[in-house]
Amino acid sequence: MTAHPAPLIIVDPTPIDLAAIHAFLADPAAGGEVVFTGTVRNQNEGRVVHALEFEAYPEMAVAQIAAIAAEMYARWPLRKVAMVHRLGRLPLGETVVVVGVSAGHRAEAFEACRYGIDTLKRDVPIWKREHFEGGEVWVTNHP
Amino acid sequence: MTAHPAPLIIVDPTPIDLAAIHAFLADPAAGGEVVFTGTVRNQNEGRVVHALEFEAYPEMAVAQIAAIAAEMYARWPLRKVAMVHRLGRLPLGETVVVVGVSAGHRAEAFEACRYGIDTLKRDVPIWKREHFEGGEVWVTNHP
Amino acid sequence: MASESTFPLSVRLFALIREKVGREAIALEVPAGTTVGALAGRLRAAEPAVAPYLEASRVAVNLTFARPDQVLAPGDDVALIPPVGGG
Amino acid sequence: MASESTFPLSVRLFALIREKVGREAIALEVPAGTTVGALAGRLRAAEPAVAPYLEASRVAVNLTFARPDQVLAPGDDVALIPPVGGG
Repeated sequence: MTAHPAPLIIVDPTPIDLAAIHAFLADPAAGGEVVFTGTVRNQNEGRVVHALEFEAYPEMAVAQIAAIAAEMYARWPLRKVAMVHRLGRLPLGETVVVVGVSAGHRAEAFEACRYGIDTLKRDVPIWKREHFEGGEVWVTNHP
Repeated sequence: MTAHPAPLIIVDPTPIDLAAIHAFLADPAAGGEVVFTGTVRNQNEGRVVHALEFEAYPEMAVAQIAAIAAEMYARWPLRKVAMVHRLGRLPLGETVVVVGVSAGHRAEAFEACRYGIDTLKRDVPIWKREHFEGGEVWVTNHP
Repeated sequence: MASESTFPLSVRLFALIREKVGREAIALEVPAGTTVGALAGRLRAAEPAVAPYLEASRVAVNLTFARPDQVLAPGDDVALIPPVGGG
Repeated sequence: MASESTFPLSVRLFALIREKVGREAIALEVPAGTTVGALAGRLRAAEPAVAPYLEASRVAVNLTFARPDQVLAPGDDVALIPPVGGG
């Protein structure tokens, strides 16, 4: 078994520190780093959004993210992987999720980062309640 | 003609400020942001690298980057585009280049960011001198 | 069979399901040998309000998505996972 | 033709080429109607040290890569762009 650097995984209500994530991803052998950041948008499917509220099954969310990170390490020659999801009620513009990957070359960093966020959105037990103009609704990701 | 937010373009020797780039990319209608960061790696094609030195044809580099950003806006529904390249002699780990894109949805952000860095590496007049263990050499990107 | 042994199993609820059912978990008493696939029927019987959400949900056992043929054991950490919305 | 008009054209050099040739630009005097494609021959004649680098290089005119059939004009900002290494 190859030893990989432990991924950075956080699922909690503290604000996401992007600078700390970039610092974590830095690696002498990494030439490229791709970071996806998801934020609270002002509209969704025609609704005017005021805030999003995220709830998790936290132990399983961390376990699932760890499994996704392990798959990423297995499929691509990566240096570091960071996957962070914030919980609680977040206003417009706030950072919800960050998936960051560093690698020797950029092709792998792009592919792995994309895989990471796509898989997180499908398989990690986190739910989103949208507070919009006129109501609230649980919103699910499209498969 | 649709008006797009002016891209952030910098080609100069000042250190790259990632936080400022993330702040620039933030947009109320953007749900996703992809940022590629290229750094000075400790090795290249078997050589132990100590530093990289970047030289540009600065006016043309800025003009070419502006043309690439315009193509990105034309091909994908993007919110903001940032393309920054540092010049001068840079030690290991230093940030060389950042291409950042925000968009309503992540698929476009990933594709446009990848296109931006790939095209920058092919068509922007910036040259790299590698200072390695035992010598110096001009290094070109593989097509 | 002469005697059927059973064990208690608590199934955690989250998000929309927790809200609609009005509680954090459903307590079941299930026969030894019960599979993940058989849980839906037991949940529906124990708590009819959960019925509309079973088809779209996945079952997690011990923090992993479980296959329908997985046999449940005493002490398993079981949860009903409605469609997710993270990211 | 009775008289052939010419104009001065400076071709900027960068990186490896600037280093090998030992200067920042090559000054040419070219006939009206000279195309980008015809520049290589004129550069080689004016400065033999540039010859090995012409084939791999592109020509930029007024900050854009130029096609070989583009006709050069007085005042054009012309540069020889060796293979790039940015990013």
